[in-house]
Amino acid sequence: MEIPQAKKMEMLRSLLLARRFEESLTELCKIEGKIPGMMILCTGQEAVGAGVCAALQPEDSIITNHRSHSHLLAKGADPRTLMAEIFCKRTGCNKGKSGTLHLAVPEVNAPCTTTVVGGGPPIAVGRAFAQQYRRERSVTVCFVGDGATNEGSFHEAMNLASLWNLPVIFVCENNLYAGAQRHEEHTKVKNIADRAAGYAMPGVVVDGNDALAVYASALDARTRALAGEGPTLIEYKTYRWRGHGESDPQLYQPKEEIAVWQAACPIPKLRGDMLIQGLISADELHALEKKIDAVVQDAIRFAEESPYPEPHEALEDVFA
Amino acid sequence: MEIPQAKKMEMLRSLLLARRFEESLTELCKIEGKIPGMMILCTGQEAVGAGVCAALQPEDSIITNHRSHSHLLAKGADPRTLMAEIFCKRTGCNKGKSGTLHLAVPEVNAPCTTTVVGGGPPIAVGRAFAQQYRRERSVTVCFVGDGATNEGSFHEAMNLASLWNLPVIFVCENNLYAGAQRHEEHTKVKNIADRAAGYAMPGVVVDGNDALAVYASALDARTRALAGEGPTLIEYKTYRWRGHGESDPQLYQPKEEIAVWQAACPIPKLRGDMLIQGLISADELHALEKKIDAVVQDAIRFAEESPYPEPHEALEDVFA
Amino acid sequence: MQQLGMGQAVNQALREEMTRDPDVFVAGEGVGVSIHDNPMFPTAGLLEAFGAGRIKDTPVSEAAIAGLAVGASEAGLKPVVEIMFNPFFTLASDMIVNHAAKLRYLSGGKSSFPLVVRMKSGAGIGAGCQHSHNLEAWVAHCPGLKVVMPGTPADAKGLLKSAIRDPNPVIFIEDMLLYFVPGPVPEEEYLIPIGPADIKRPGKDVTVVTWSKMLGVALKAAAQLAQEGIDVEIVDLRTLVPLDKETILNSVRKTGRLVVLHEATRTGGFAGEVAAVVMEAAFDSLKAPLRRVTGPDIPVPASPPLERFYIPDEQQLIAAVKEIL
Amino acid sequence: MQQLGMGQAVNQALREEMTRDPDVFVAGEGVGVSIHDNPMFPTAGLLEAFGAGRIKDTPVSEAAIAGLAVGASEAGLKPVVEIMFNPFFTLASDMIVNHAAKLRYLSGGKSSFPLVVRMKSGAGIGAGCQHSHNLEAWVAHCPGLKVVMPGTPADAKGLLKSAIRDPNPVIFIEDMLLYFVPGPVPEEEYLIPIGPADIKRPGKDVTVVTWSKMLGVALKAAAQLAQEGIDVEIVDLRTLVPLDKETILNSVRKTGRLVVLHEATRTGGFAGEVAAVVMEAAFDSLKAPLRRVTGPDIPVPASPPLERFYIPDEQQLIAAVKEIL
Ligand SMILES: Cc1ncc(C[n+]2csc(CCOP(=O)(O)OP(=O)(O)O)c2C)c(N)n1
Ligand SMILES: Cc1ncc(C[n+]2csc(CCOP(=O)(O)OP(=O)(O)O)c2C)c(N)n1
Ligand SMILES: [Mg+2]
Ligand SMILES: [Mg+2]
Repeated sequence: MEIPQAKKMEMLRSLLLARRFEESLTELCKIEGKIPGMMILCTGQEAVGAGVCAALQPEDSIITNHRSHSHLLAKGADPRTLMAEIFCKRTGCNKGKSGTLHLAVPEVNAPCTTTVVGGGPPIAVGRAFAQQYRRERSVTVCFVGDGATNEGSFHEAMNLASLWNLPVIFVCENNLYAGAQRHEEHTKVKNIADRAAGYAMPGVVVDGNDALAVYASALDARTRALAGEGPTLIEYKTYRWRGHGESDPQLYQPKEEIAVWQAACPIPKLRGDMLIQGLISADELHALEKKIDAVVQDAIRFAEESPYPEPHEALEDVFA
Repeated sequence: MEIPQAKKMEMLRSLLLARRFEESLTELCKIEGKIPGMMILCTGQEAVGAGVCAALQPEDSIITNHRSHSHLLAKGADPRTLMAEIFCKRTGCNKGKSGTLHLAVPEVNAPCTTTVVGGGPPIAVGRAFAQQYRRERSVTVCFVGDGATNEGSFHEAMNLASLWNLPVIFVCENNLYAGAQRHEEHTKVKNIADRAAGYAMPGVVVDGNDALAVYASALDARTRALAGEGPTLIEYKTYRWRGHGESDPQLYQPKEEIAVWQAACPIPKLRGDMLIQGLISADELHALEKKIDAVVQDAIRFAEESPYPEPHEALEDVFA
Repeated sequence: MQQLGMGQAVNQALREEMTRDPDVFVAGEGVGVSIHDNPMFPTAGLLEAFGAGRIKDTPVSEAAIAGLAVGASEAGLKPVVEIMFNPFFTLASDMIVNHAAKLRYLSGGKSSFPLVVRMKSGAGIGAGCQHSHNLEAWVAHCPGLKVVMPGTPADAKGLLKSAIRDPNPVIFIEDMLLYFVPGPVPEEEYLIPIGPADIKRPGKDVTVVTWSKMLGVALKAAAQLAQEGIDVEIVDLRTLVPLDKETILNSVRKTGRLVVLHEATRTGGFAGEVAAVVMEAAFDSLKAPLRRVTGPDIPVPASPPLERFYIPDEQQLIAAVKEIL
Repeated sequence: MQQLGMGQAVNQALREEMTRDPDVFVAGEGVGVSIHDNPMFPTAGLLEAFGAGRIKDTPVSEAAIAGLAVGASEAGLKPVVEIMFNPFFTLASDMIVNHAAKLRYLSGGKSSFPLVVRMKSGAGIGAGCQHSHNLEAWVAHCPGLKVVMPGTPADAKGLLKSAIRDPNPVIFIEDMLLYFVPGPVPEEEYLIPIGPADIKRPGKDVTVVTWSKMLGVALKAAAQLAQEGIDVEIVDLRTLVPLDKETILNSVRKTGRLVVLHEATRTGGFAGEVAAVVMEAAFDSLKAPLRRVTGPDIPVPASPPLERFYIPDEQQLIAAVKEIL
């Protein structure tokens, strides 16, 4: 497949933005009291969000999970209000009700994020059903982890999506761990994509650190879905560089394993290709990095300077 | 596989008993007020219970579902107390607390029956775990319908059983319908056995109306399980002659379809084989049928003559 | 006026709302092709009327059914999904409690989930405790859900129509025995707002707060008590969330006496909430202790004499009323 | 005496019972290999001590975890399974509510399910409403389940040991913030029976009924109120089912005044049950209206000022006490 240059640029931008955004969070959450609650990052896995979202149109939807930052940024979420929400501020995209874990950005068709593992698939099925019901030309992507595929809800959603030929793409971001459990400690089958056969659905395994491969496979699945051929399960093999959350000392992740995967970082891969092919010059790259840095710094400043919500605002937004 | 004559006799007996038992129920529940509640029968599917249970030893366990009569009888449950329970009498095996739907017969290692569709598999996994934990040489069979394989609990149980190599046999009795939905209306994949691959578990498809084939496949799975090779999913293709329950007018089941499957009745098949091979004579068969008839009549008499529980007995048996 | 069972009233509400709004659809196990051939059932004939595009038979997958409603509602459709029996709510509960009820709040009010979950409930069907287990107290304890539990066909129809038009998730609980109890239902279109309780019988001596099938028990007991000169006021909650505290309190302020009647098991049942509301806000009006008439703290047994023992009846209510007079 | 957090106390109870009885095993997500490296956590070090045969890390599959307990317990093992956060109880609820709680009854008393489900609960962890949602009122409304919710490390240890030895399913709910609040725990072996409440502070003016983390709030408020000459009696339920009505009633008969304090949301919370019990059986002793101090009817928000607003505190309790004096 010939991937348009603009798409490659979009992916590079997404990769760099997510990485910068989350590296800042790693630092910020070391500062006591700076960011409340848990901090769950996808550092090293950014090519999945970047590649998948590059294959989508604005009218397509995503339903993501606890490890959502790169998905949301790639789908176009505003870094400022995202950061402010992560800081639990009133200016956050969800007024501080969500914090980092359930970021909802309906403006970019990411209408809800669930941190209940396995919560996404049935909801994605519902959204895809609405797209089908209304004959819209759009699809819904559901991001789940490898661990999430052991929840019953995943199974029920796969079956229903396939039965009804719904325009869903189930994206399994297999980062080799679910919490502290390695893939083989929670799932016997080697490729989670193999589960698709049980639903008469195509399942594919793709290098999740190769943004271009991610893009191409997601685009294929989208085309299938729009053609009325139903859902696809794509398993992206990738790796969680950091702990489950930032407070996780990663005692169970071998140092060498981390090193191997860091060597397979998705950023130099795409960047290198683009430099070699002359799609971007070193100067342009530098400018892009600087711009992204400024975006992230601006987002952090915005978040830091924003007020917390007033206590009684907790009472709002329960009912419409 | 050479199937011992005694086993064939056991299966024939199980088939005939279940059929007679349930045919009586069909008649009895036409009599207003005779049998309270729902009446869910497995007429036509008896070879599954007969064949699977013939492959088991007394120390093996079964966990069954709403369509349990033939499983329990084949496992050795006393027809009298079973019938009395179906009549909701105090002498029933569960003192009238269960009625026909959740018959528990721990004496024959059928410790609990659940009518929550999909409820059985996680419990079977627990029982098999206990067998493994204690290094017992026994297995647990879990009977589920085709519809039940779309419950999330089935998926979670399959994954866990496979992961831990538990001695479970998942028996899917595919009778082509889940309630009023035909197989293809609730499940896209043609063979439910294909779902096994998603758990790195063997899945096999077997003629569920051929008691001998059922027996042989169950015995294989039991041998695997005892050898520490883990669970097996066996899909038995069979058919529900009657409605979901006796009150179901079966409007959605084509008459011809029923006729085709009635022609494939498991009883003449086994009976014919045995007659031809001289394993049973016509006279012996007749005597057996008479004996079974007597057993069922006795069970009905026992049930009819038994008292209902006293109202306040409802308060007993909540806590140990 | 037409006489309908509650199932028929629900059926009419569904037909009217589906006709009015193309975004309304119905999904669940056997809501289209069904094992029942009974015009008294709520989804009878809908498939023929609206087609398989809007009447969606689903696999036996309660989490997926509920998730379907969550996702589709946020996208602007108006799902009415069915949970076949109340105990199976457990299987849908993550989607409903952690998602339908909370995702709006988590979004800071940006996303909405205008869905209806219909649940069939109640003892008396002889199927035992895995089919009969009234869990309205569960959903009433989940901020973000509205909870409706009508006691008459007319209320069911008007409330379901409101539920479908409500911008929030509504849990709509139907007692199955009420499908076979006919009652008058207006022919012309009407809505009944979610919230207000209804005084089904005014009286001055004792307030009986109840809902769903137990309304019938209350009415019968009240008729008997009336013959003995005891004048019972029956407050039919109809909606548990939001709870119409004012109507309850005004009634108790008038009568000074409170009995709460529900079919669910006693401990942790919603009668406790009613008791607490009254004890907080109408304490000075109270002339006598509370009485609760409820199912005992047991699973619903299958055998008829046991099941009858489980279900609260007129005699228990009459005894309770007399105890506090 | 040793000072332990509640997680450490739970850990000791697990170690002692596992040592005593080889049929006890522990299962759940991350109960062995864990993302935490914190000795204050309940399952810290168990894998090293008892091995992978008895400390079972499971996939993220709550229904399977609960089903494992149901099936293994009936076969004679003594499972102690963990549900990581209370809201995920929804996913295990069919297995626990429709199976663990009911199957014994359905068997006519023949089969038993001696299992323990440990759930981590409580707001204050900054993770929002999909991780924090106190649902003890749900399990307390399910006949067949015992419900334990300790407020101190010593109670947690003694009660968990009893729970493991109990022949029935026990839901054991631990507030996560209590893992970090040390308290004295006896060195020698002891059991605390499931059932009896504990008067954590005798007093004569007002009865405060509470449990779990809110015990600490009650104790602080009582200390402040004591300085103003107001003498609060604190009844720590410890066990919600079976409920120690006698202790509650005796206290209210003495003080004539009742405040119920819990962290769960108000409507449908277990305070209602306590109110109803008191209003039924100690009405004549009551001198003042009930007050409930509870979480408001909202999902638990993530942002610190909002979450603090959610969690009931001393000032609210003090105000409530003063209102009814
Ligand atoms: C239903 C549920 N169970 C448990 C958890 C706790 N939990 C959060 S993330 C996680 C691991 C998920 O693993 P995976 O799906 O592979 O996603 P990853 O974290 O690797 O991105 C667990 C167990 C949860 N949030 N929800
Ligand atoms: C959780 C749950 N959902 C729905 C039902 C209602 N129900 C009872 S049996 C049944 C169909 C089950 O089909 P299948 O598993 O194929 O078993 P079969 O009846 O064909 O033996 C349904 C939907 C139930 N008992 N439990
Ligand atoms: Mg993972
Ligand atoms: Mg079937």
